[in-house]
Amino acid sequence: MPARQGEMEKIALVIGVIGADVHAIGNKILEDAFSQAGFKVVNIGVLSSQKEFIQAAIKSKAQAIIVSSLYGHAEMDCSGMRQRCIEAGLDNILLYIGGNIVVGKQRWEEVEARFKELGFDRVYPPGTSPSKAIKDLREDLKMESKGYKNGGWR
Amino acid sequence: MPARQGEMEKIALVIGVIGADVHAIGNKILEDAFSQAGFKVVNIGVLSSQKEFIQAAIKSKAQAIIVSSLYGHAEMDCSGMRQRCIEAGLDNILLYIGGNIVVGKQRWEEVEARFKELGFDRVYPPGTSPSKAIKDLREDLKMESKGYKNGGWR
Amino acid sequence: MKRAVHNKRLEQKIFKEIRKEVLNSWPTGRQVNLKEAINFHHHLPEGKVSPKKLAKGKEKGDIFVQPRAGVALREEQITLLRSFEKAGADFLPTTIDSYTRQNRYEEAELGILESKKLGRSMLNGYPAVNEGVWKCREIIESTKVPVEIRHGTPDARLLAEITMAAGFTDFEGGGISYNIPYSKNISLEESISNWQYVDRLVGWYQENGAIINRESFGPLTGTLVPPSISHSVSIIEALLAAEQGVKSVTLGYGQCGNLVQDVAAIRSLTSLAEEFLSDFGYRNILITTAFHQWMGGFPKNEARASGVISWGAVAGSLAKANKIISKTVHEALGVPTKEANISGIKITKQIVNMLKDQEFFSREALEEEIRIIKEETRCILKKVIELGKGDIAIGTILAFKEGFVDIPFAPNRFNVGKVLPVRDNNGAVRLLNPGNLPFTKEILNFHRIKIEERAKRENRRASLQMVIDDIYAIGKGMLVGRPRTGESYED
Amino acid sequence: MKRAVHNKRLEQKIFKEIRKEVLNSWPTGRQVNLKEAINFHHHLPEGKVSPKKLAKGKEKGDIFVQPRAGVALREEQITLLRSFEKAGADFLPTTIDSYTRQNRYEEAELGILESKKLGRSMLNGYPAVNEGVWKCREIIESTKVPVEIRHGTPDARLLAEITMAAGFTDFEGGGISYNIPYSKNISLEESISNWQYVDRLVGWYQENGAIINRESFGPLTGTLVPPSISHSVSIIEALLAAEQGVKSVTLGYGQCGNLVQDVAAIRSLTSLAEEFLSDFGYRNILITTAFHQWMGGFPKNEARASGVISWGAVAGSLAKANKIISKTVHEALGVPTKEANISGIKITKQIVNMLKDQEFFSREALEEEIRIIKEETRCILKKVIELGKGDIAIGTILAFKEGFVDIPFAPNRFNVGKVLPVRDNNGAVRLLNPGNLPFTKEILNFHRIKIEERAKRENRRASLQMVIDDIYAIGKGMLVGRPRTGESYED
Ligand code: B12
Ligand code: B12
Repeated sequence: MPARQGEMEKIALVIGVIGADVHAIGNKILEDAFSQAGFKVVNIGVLSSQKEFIQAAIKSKAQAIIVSSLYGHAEMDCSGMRQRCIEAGLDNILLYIGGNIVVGKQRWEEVEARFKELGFDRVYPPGTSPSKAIKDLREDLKMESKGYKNGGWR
Repeated sequence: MPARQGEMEKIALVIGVIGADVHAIGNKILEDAFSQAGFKVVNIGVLSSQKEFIQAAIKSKAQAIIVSSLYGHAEMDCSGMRQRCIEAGLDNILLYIGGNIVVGKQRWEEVEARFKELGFDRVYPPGTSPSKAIKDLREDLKMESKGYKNGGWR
Repeated sequence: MKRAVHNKRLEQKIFKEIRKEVLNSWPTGRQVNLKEAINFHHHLPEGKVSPKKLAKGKEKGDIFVQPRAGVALREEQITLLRSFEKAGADFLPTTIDSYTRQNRYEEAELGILESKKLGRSMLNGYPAVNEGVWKCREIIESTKVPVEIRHGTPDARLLAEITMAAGFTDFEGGGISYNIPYSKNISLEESISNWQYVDRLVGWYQENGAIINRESFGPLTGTLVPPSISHSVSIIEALLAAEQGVKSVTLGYGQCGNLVQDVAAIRSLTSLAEEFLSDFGYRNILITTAFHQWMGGFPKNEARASGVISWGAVAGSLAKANKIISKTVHEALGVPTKEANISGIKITKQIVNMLKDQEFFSREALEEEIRIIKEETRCILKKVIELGKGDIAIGTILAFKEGFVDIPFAPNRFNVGKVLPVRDNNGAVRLLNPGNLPFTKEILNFHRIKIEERAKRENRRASLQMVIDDIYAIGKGMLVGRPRTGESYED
Repeated sequence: MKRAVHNKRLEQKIFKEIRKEVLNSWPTGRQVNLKEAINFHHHLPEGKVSPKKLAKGKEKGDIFVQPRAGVALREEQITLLRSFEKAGADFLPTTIDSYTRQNRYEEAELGILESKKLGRSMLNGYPAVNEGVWKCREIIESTKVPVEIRHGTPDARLLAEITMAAGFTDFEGGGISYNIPYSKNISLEESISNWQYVDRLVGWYQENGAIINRESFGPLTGTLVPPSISHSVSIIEALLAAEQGVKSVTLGYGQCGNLVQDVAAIRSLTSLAEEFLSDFGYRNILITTAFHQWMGGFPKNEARASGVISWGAVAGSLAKANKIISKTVHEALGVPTKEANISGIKITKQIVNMLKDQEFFSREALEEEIRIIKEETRCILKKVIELGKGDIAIGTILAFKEGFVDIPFAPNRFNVGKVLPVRDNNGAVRLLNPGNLPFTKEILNFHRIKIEERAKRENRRASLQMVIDDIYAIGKGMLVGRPRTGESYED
């Protein structure tokens, strides 16, 4: 019989806003949402570098890094990130990204492809609800079969 | 020396709104505009048939018929009009049309071509100022060289 | 058949006689089966019955949104309406084409054929009479909210028969508002009498348990119509309808553009209507209001047009109208596409929703404006009643003859057409020439002073040119048509 | 170089010392030649000088419109600005990219290169520092109205040097408004001191006959910031600027969404600023206001977004702000295209023009709201002055430390961040958690009662969930984030 949530150790996530980006509101809401969904959230906040994400992930034994980028520079800010994760020993860590990740309104298929190319496992268009990422995390981390209950968020 | 306007007989125009169309505001303004520009305006008003336009033109010895159509049915309402003018002996009468002459927003080049096809000398897109038609009338009727002064309208 | 017009309920016998004629005037008339129709209405879910939805909304303070739309072909019409519903429209329209409005069904038939042939709508509306009861009913059956027939038909008897039998529960128009702005040679005797038939038909449905709403077309010519004129017309039509047994009326009003005036107009409309309906002893009538976003010339530029639409949504919301009729960004160009219409709905909805919890008005200015509108409307209506010796139908006909009721810019020759409106310095619509409107000295003075204020500010005489400037103004991005300021405006 | 911060005019000697450092921090700094710059400013036509245009507009009661826009490449930036001018923008922007804002010029350089390579702007703004004086000047030379630098830069000294030398006559920001919402680890000591430098530079230009306007960034985090908090910040920045010799200040304010509150906010802002500036003995300062259309999350749907834009234009017009900063229908998606930006300008212009002759406000409600805003702002500012023993710079730093000034949702760690705003039942922004704001009991009570009203109506406790609902609300088509109503909303 699978253990009940609360008795199990929570899965850790690192969240933050990458680069020279200061958009703080969505980040505060994501922290709330992922926490309520039952994750241990390490929020490194705005203006965070790749290095800060990776260090926080190592320290907290996180299984996923959730990058937010609202201001349009994500492509530049994220280049080489997957490589650096591997170099740091985070071989299998999940990399998600969402927000307004490119400059301007662009064809989504192309944007998604570019970020997949950069090594992201999941790429989300503007205004995606946190619940979508929560659902995907549960799937990608096979949480159901490991007995994690669905925390749910709004 | 060319005669001065006022001493010369005014050129007559027939104006009106064709078909089952009741848009009256623009028609009232056109009457005012063409009159101020020095034409003798015979305004047959809204809801006018081809026949009414032609009879008024014959009666007033008009040199041009200015059709307004706002409501979108002009293509149907004007079909055969040039032919009927000729049949009525109005061989050289100018035919202008303006307003919102087709249903919906369509490519202007195509619309213009269709109405030229129907026998109109000039075809105007939505919201054309009366002054444009006045300028064209002066040109098409060679009024300058005949000594008509420019009446002007706003 | 000519009848002398009185404001008396049509006798069943006469109604039936006329009815035969009406139903025989075009083949589809024979499809009408009242018994079947009543049964169909009885089985309509509540949400599809206009008066029921209006009553509920009025109680809750909802502000509903309704677009206008009609195309030649039914499948397209249904696609349109469904997409509006999805976009959030609370009421749906079926706008009728101009041939049908003039009872020129042969031409409408041609329009349908041409449309099919060319693959684009050659008609500016939906030809409901040519389509007939069963095809019209498909519209009702494919939608989930009330659908209203919107048109502009002086003689709408057959249209009413067919569409009500088809299951429509809301029908716009009236003997004045669908004649004077919509025809040239049709007398009020004729149109009022024809609309008494329509109202009687609604009354008949009502008596058989199927309630249908009737809406006056408040905007009239859509062009600088002062509130008291359109209020008078709306209230007359409400009285005429009530006499025939109509129990749910929506009073229409077209935005003038000045916020105080528009809010005052909507707030005064309901209370005036209550006043007159109860004076005449008509009871238990549901009164609601429809606020039309700007009905005059629109800017061609779509961004500017959305500004105008929004401003209408703001005014309608702050006025707390029961329903706002939305325009589209294609207004100045031509019959809108589905997309343009949806964007009109969404702009409106966004604003209605953002404003619904807000109260905002200047008490003094508003009260002054309400007082003026009420007094003017009373002047007109009292005159009408006086002339008709209590009979509002007769009074109306006589009053129009004398220009005591007079609709600016209307094409109909039974309208005196002396009244000339113009905006004052704050953009409220006033009267440059009051014609024969039966106003008191005080009111006439009020208008004069208001217009003088503007003339002074603009350093010119108030004249026809000022009116023309006002007619163009909103299309050029302004409310008040100031003398050319040199602002280089680009579309 | 670290200095103790006082609200004292920077001595010329120290200013010069710092200046060397600043100009040497990036190669383009060496292009700055003050003499040449002053000369260039002297020859600017009046219409291109922001404070002159603002003064004239204020006198005439004009409501100006200004978009935001910045792209990586100069040629494109110029094309953009020219098209805005044609569309009717009265003031132009040059919005700076985020790397430059953080003084990360190497990354900005990379952004320029990438943008050239990929043929699309990879930067979210114009990298003015990397471009340098002469290239920036091309912007001034290709436009006919004043151009303002809009950014979000805690240390904008080099940016100011370069752009003012290039001929820009308007510069947004301040030691608080461009730090607390825009950084994480930068102290107020540092940012205030850096902005004293910027203000001193403006003062220096002023003394040499070249007037430049300074504008505070009123919206702060753009998210439910109550007027008294942003007013306090704007007025502190005005006081700091005045001390350095600035003679023209624009006070910014971001729309909250409730009309009474927004009108009250703009009307109280000027009078409060006059009050405090004159209390401190600063005279002859031109005070104007900038009203930012909704700065929080936007709806993705473009029609809905134009509703939001229009509502901002309405509120700004009725409030009679001197300038409205327009948003675009792409707001929720990404940096707008030229077309989207132009449509934002036109929507706004249409409304401004339609409303400019209209007066409309509820005196009582408005006066109550003005009273509250003024009292709150005075509470905060008096505390600041008290703490600084009359020195507003010192007082500000201490007040932030204690949370007596506290900006909701700001990322900066020198902001206490206890304050939690929420809308009341009419959509006005109130305080769910007032944190340590130094308000009177009466005011705290007022907020509590207002929020209780809403909680009751919604039948739930006022909580963080309510705040979150409000943050999403406008993006979802509402103003007040009501508990989910089941209204099926489709984009
Ligand atoms: C006011 C108005 C009405 C009023 C008219 C009152 C009256 N009796 O006059 C009412 C409300 C009654 C009405 C009814 C209808 N209307 Co209407 N109406 C308008 C509106 C909003 C303004 C028209 C106006 O008065 N403009 C001000 C005047 C000064 O401008 P104007 O009419 O454009 O005229 C000027 C120019 O066009 C030009 N011009 C005109 N003729 C000519 C000729 C020449 C040679 C030249 C050079 C220039 C020229 O000069 C005129 C003076 O400046 C327009 C949309 C708009 N323009 O914003 C729709 C519009 C014309 N209406 C339209 C329609 C379809 C209808 C209806 C069928 C209802 C419906 N389905 O929506 C009915 C038709 C009734 C009928 N049988 O005709 C459509 C036509 C669609 C199309 N062509 O694709 C329009 C474009 C709205 C729309 N986008 O759907 N309408
Ligand atoms: C408020 C705001 C600001 C405030 C931010 C205050 C603060 N410190 O937080 C201020 C005014 C300071 C600001 C500044 C700037 N901003 Co700004 N801002 C906004 C705005 C209007 C709302 C953002 C917001 O708070 N939304 C509410 C929250 C709840 O939603 P959210 O941020 O989108 O976050 C949610 C989702 O994105 C999602 N999400 C986020 N990350 C992830 C990750 C995953 C995995 C998933 C599944 C979901 C997810 O979940 C979040 C919670 O629901 C947006 C436009 C919009 N959205 O309407 C522009 C916007 C983000 N800003 C933008 C820009 C460019 C800037 C500036 C550069 C100025 C400029 N040029 O206009 C500066 C940048 C400063 C900097 N260095 O970063 C652009 C970005 C453009 C682009 N990507 O093409 C936007 C889109 C506006 C625009 N269209 O131009 N901004």
